[in-house]
Amino acid sequence: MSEQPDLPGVEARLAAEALIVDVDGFEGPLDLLLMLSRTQKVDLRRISVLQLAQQYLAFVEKAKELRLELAADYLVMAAWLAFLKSRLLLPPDPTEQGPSGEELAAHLAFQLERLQAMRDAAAQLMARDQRGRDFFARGLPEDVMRVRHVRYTATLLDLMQAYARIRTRDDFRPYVMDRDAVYTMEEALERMRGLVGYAGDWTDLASYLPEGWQVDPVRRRSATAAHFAATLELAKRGAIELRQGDTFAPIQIRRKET
Amino acid sequence: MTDAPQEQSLFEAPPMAAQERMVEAILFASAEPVTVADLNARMPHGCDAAEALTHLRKRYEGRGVRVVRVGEAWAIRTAPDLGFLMQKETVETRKLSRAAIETLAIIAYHQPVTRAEIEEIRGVSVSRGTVDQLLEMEWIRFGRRRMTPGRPVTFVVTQDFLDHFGLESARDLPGLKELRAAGLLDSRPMPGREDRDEERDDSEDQGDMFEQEP
Amino acid sequence: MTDAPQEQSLFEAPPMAAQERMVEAILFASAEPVTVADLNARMPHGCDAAEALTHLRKRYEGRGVRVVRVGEAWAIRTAPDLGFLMQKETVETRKLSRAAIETLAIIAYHQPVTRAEIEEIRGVSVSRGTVDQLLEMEWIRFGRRRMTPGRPVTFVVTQDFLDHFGLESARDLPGLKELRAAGLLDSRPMPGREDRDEERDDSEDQGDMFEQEP
Repeated sequence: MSEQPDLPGVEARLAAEALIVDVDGFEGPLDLLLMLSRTQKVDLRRISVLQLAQQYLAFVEKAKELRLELAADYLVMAAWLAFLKSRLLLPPDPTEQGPSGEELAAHLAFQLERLQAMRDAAAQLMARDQRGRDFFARGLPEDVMRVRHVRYTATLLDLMQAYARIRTRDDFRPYVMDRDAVYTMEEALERMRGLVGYAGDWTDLASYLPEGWQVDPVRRRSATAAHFAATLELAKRGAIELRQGDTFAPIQIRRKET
Repeated sequence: MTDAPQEQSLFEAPPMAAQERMVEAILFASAEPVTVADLNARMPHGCDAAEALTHLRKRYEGRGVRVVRVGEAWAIRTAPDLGFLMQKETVETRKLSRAAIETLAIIAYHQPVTRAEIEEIRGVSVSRGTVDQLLEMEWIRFGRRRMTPGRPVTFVVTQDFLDHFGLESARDLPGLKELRAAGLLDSRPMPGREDRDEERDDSEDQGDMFEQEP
Repeated sequence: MTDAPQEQSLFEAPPMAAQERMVEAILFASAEPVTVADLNARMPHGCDAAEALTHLRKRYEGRGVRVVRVGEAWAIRTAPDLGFLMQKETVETRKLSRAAIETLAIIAYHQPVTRAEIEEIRGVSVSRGTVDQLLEMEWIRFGRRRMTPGRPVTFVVTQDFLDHFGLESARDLPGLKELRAAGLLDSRPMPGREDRDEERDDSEDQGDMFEQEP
């Protein structure tokens, strides 16, 4: 921090800068602390947390000096370590509540040891013989009689995605069939069967529409379609004849003479 | 093999038992039958794959699988008399349709749930084929009837369902918040309506089939 | 059941040697591990697949392929010392990031483990891509929800994970006993913040913390 650095200072500073340039390489403050703890060259169980806190705080200082942006969690850790440092240095205040500095330091040491242990475990895991690299499954699984029956399957991810899809539909509206305005072909057929007997001459199909289905466009459309379908059915059976003078001209029907 | 002794002095070939192991492993792991030339090319220098094959072939005589010749190449195959055991391998797996997976998801998340409720959540009517399929797969079953007018039946998921999806209970399904955290809620473009009408066809008569208890 | 002896004479189980052949054929034919229950279901009535497996396993000791246990299931795999012969079969596995490898190890050693616990151990938030990738590879799955406030989901490793790393069960993870003895697998809360995990899991905006990549 002095303006005129002496020689070993330059070296230390270069080292610190190298560390800082590397800050993106760290996976969070705990990772950085673990790295710093290695400079103490002792077993993690005998680490000096006080010294480690000082190293970390110095690192953050340096980063500020170099005007490097540190992520918020690094600063949170710095604040916590500053607090821990003061707890460790000052004689315990009997009126103070909460855990002692030693307890907090012990926990931090535990976290570092645990992280290191998990890293070692991960390395051991990845160093194992692996399927597809060191040992192999059957390359030619046999299927003697294929396509016997279909088994449908889905993965948990499919299920979750399906649910997510449903729950995020913004145009969601329950589908309700408006049965009031629907005249079915069966009904029309039933009706026509009784009526055609009376009509000896050509009659407009529209005149067959029942009471209450002739005005409202929705109901009229449904009834017309149903009655038209019904006349086709009756014509097919040979019960009636139908004709249409021109495109869009009225459709006329009459009973077929047998 | 007149030059064998010469070569052997330079690159000593592994013992025949080791060569047999190698042929065994290669034939097992290969996706296709392997020729003797191929075997020799893959094994250390000086090996005699043809001889190792003869030993291996003898070793598998009368076993559940055999070393058989397929054209110019060799493979391990099930003994013909045990073909009947392979029936389980004959099932063809197909992805569940979108309608079915959605229906299933709703039942899993909202169980016990009636058909009307499923339709309300999905926004389309549920075809009887879809429900039948899920019932037949034994992923869903009928639950207790709902004590509301009409006493509609409800659907719940089965133990088979939990087993298939590796869940210990339906409660272990991730919630909406977790779906969002897993990136399942935001990355998807809003689905269009193109597939909404797919199952309206038989909505006329499907009501009846659910009234009767199985 | 008075007719039991009669039944036995009708469906006499095949001799053990025949059962061993059957297990051999089924395991050879399948690339995936097969459970004992599955084996029994596929073999004739009265068979004891577990016993046949013991015999078969012994028979393949020292051979080019081995009978291995994978969780509750069994499979045949090539001997690891012969991997060098298999360049042709080697599959390029997706390179896992350091974060993914560490997350996987933490899930394996601490399972069932919540996301908050993983973060507590690693000291950084777990990116959603990491967990997604592991889920997609089917190396991890959801376990039972934790019975703490917020009922967070937990993660556990799968049978495929065991198969991939040649583990008979999660208890055989390297160094597991030592880690447990050293107390490094204990969940030890920060002094003075006993309920920190639960609070975290409970918080409304939990989703957000996973949105931002570290």
